[in-house]
Amino acid sequence: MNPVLPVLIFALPVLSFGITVLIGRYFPLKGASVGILGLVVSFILSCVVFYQLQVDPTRTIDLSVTWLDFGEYTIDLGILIDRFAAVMLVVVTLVSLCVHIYSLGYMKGDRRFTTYYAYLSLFTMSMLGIVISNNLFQLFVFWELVGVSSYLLIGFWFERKPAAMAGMKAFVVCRIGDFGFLIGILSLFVATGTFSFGALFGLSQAGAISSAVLVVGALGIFFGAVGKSAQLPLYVWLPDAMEGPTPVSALIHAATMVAAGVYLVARTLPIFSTVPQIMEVVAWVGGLTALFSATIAVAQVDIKRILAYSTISQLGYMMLACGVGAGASAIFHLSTHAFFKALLFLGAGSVIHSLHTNDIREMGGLFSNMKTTATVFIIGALSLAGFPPFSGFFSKDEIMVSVLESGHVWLYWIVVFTAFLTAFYIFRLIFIAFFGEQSERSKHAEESPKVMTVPMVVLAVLSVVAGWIAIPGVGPGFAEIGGFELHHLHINWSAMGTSFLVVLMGIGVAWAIYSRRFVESRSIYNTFKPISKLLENKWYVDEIYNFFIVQPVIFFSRLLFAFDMVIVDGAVNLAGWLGVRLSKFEGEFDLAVVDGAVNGTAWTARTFGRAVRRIQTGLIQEYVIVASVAILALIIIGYYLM
Amino acid sequence: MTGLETEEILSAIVFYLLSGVVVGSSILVITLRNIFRSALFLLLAFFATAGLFITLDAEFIAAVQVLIYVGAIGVLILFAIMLTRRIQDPVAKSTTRSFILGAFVSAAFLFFLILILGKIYLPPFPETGADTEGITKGIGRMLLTYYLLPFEVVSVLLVGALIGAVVIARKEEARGGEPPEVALERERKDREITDSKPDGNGLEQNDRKH
Amino acid sequence: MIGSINILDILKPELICAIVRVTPTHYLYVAGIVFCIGLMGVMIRRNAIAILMSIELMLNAVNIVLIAGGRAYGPKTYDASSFVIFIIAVAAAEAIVGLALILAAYRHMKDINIDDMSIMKW
Amino acid sequence: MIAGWINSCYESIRNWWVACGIPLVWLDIIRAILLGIVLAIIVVVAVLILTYVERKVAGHFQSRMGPMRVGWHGLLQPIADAIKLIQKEDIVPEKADYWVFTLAPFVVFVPVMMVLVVIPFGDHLIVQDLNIGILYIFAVSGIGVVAILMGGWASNNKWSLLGAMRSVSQMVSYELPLILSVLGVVILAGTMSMGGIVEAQRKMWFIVYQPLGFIIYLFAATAEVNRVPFDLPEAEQEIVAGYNTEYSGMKFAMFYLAEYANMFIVSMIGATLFLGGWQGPLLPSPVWFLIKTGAMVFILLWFRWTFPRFRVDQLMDFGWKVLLPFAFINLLVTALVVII
Repeated sequence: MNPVLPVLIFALPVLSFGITVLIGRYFPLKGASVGILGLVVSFILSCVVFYQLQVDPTRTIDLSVTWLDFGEYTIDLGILIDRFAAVMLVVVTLVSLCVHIYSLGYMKGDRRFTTYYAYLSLFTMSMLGIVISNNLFQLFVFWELVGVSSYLLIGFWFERKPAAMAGMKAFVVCRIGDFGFLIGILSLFVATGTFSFGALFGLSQAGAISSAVLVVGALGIFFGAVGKSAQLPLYVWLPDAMEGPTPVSALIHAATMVAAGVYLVARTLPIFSTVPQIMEVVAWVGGLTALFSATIAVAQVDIKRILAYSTISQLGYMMLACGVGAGASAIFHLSTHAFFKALLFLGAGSVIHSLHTNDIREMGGLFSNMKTTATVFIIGALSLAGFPPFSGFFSKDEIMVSVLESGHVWLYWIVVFTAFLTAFYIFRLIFIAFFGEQSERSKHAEESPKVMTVPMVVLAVLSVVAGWIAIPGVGPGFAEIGGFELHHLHINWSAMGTSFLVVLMGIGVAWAIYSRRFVESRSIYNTFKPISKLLENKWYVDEIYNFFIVQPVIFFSRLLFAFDMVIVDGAVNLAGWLGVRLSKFEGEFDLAVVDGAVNGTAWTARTFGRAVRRIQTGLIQEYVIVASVAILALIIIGYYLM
Repeated sequence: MTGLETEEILSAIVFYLLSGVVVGSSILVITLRNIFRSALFLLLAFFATAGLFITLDAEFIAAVQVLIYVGAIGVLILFAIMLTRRIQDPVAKSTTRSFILGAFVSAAFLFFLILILGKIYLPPFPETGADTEGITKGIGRMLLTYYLLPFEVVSVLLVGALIGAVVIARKEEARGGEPPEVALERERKDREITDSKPDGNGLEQNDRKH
Repeated sequence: MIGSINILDILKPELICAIVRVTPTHYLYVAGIVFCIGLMGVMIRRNAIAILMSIELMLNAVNIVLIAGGRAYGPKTYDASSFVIFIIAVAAAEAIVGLALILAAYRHMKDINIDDMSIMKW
Repeated sequence: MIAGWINSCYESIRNWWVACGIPLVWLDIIRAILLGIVLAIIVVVAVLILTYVERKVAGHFQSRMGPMRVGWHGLLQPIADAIKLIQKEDIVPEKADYWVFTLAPFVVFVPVMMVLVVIPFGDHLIVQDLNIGILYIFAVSGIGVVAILMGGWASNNKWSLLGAMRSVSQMVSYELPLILSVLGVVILAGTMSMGGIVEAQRKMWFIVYQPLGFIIYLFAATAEVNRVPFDLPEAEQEIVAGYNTEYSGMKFAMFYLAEYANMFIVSMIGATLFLGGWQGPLLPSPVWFLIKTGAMVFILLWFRWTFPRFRVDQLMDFGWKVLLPFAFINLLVTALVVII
């Protein structure tokens, strides 16, 4: 395959970022057209790359050019395009394209419309950069760029304090993870002298790296992934990131950026697989995150927050899949999740755009007024819940089977329970928001413009069909994505049955409580008051962090401040007082002795200078002559030494 | 004349002819009082140098030499002369005060340069001519691989020079949009003021005007 | 070669051969002469443009040296040619900026006499 | 066919020469001189015909007959004109710079003759197929600019000087798009040699791959030779006759000749680069070349009687803000396509 294609895929968003930032105003649609056009081409090229690799998996590209040469070490820039990356290219460009188009409607009339599109291009570019990198260093660069653009986009409406704070929170929390990531990368680099994936995989598989380094490296990389993919315990930034524009949430905080962590772990799975303990950690962190955030999602009332916690939960699934060694399942779920979660967010955005509220209690009966949005939302929800034959069913099933077959029974039951919770909370949302009585606001709800609904419909179709490629005989199968065997292509009927049953149960319970109202939800709330309170307040995690981390830091800072005020300032003041006294004395001395000396010096310098300044005539040619004479002298010396 | 082929004599004739033109017109460049004519001789020197390059099998460089030196730099110099001189400007004196000193120093320079060149040994030209097919290709490959960084730096330099030249040479119309006559008048006054202003640093006014 | 030679030696065939058979050193002499002429021009001319032209002559001399050397050390190396390209580019940049400066000075002083441009002292 | 005949003649002379024991170098020198004379004759004849054609075409564009008196349908008109020009008094203005003034008309002819060396007139009918052909053409054509400056300066006349400066700034500005438009062809052909470029068009003319390049070339070439609508340097109403205001007689004839020769040359280059050079079926190759050159010349004449003249600022705007960006785009796209 021609390496120009993937480079072009990456270069087009770079170009559109540059154009939009500099002269975007002058283009049609205030600059949006540049980004959209670039992405359309990128998307088509991605499809070409994907197709070519699907037809002939041996046409993988792995190219490097030396960027910095330190003699002993070299740092390379390079691209690595295999099936694995190709899937991501298609997913990223497609979702990004949908969001670009959708934003035309959603962001219409915004003051910084052009800037918004520039940020989107920047983000797309960095995400694609992550995907095509063939070494950890380059990946880290783009990783940070993703962080920056995420910060910019979350805080896009920075006039609102929560948005600005959320941007900062996301940035700082991610930095904590990135710190670990950096340690991991550097420890691997110090041990091996290379950043390249290929070389690192080879060395680690061959056992050429000591296990201590591998543990530190893998743990570090995983820590970075935890930060970016919002896993326990660094997930706290993601719900707050919902302060950004909703299409951004769809793009960054559902489909692509948060998936970067999963992509990273899946990409570096050959390193992880050499240290089973770390794999165990990854699996448990993923599983617990899935369960934990699903429980929180059950008790939320903000539509975007529900989706945010759901995202964390699904990311937990993916991480879990990585942890049990099923990288392909993780990527499969990542892709399907990208589609249906982006769809759900865009749907939520459509609702918010129309109702101007995030609170699901103020919605109700939206179905009659917003038929398209409601339909696609339900499709997304079914997919998220894992209802056959929607895409989520297949990908989630793959993960469940992987977990079951890897022998983690506890984790399996956690996953099953989470699946139940997932179905429950998402259908709770649907029954409250879209069915039942119409609320005041819902009565005036209007369907969003075409420019917003069309991308949703596209994503809806994909949410339905994207999973079918896993059905044996239907699609090409995800069997060998990235060289990971999806070793259980057979259908595990018992697992499938369990998950289906659980999903049905979840939907049923939600239906019973929120649609038929067999049981009043308020009474459940009161019965399990402590638990409900706990869930409603998100397990008080923010408060715990606040108490154990933020408050001590603030306290310590205050302490230092006080120290500063009393002791340091006192010392400074004392020194000042002493200085003044001393100066007074010195002043006397100065006038008499020093001035005399200075004047003497000045007099000497002036007399001398008067004599010397005649050399500086200001005539260039005399300077040239002097310089030439000097060179001539050198030449003569050289001649007689030669 | 033992051991000399006709080709050798001919190439010697060509060489001496071209270098005679180069050296002769260089001398004229620096001695002629009429600046326009000395610029024309400069172009002739460049052109003859291109001829020397061809005798050295560097056709590409020769073409570039003519293209850039004669076609661009030369024309630029002629332009500058046209903008700063009139044809009948009296040429009172074309040399500086330090004429004799300068001439002496450069003559000494030449003397020692020739002494040193007499000591330098360079291998005679290899028989096989340069592979004329590949010289353009070779230079191109060299510029875009081994010398890529200098190449980029030079392009940045050119852009910088271009912008700098525009900034320096453009008329100062930004000053409140006054018409040129007024601007000239004001400038003249400014200069008078500066000229007549005492130095202010307490040092006596000395050899400003020679 | 310039050293002490009997004037009659010039008639010897070996010497004639040595002068007629063109070697790289011949080119170096030409370049050296042109360089010194340029240097002299820089030192003695009053007109700023003439000085600029003299500088171009010096650069040109350097180009001759490079090309001759490159030819002498083998046809397969293009370093010398690449250098000459760079020199030409730099010379072009220098000419642009130099002439722009001269024009600006001319506008300011109504003359481009280097002797008069001596206000940049002490 | 023709080339074969010429070559066989040359071979026989050469054999005889070698038999006589005279070094071959002298033959080469004689050959070069002869070729120069032939080329000069070609130029003069071509220009004579061109002046006639121009006047005829102009006449017919304006529903006139054009020259009719001298010879059949005025065929001898150019010769009469030439005789008139030669007979005129050769005036050198008193305050002019005599040597520069006299030399300028000869210098203006240098590039004309030098460019002809690398033009492929037909199959193997090329004096010297340099492998840097196009670069060589652009390099030597820069000398023409110097000649114009010489003429304008030496006349010691403000109209001449202004005309020369206008003319030169125009030519320098349009040289960039001209070279850039041709670079597309160079990229496609993979060589700068004129013969090689003609060879590369054996399958398809480059005008098909480079339509934008061709259009840019056409505009820039028109400006290079100072033809309408880019004939500002000679705008009679504004600056009399430009740099050759003070010239008369033979010297004027030289400028005039060079101007038409240049027009002919850009047409030949255009025909070589974009229209497949001498290639064509049935007819002998020089005839095809003449036909294509004639077509280019006709387009230039057509321009003259179709477009009004540009204003100076419009001219510069058009060159720098329209032609140059498009030339860059053309070059970029060509390079990308060739790489992919």
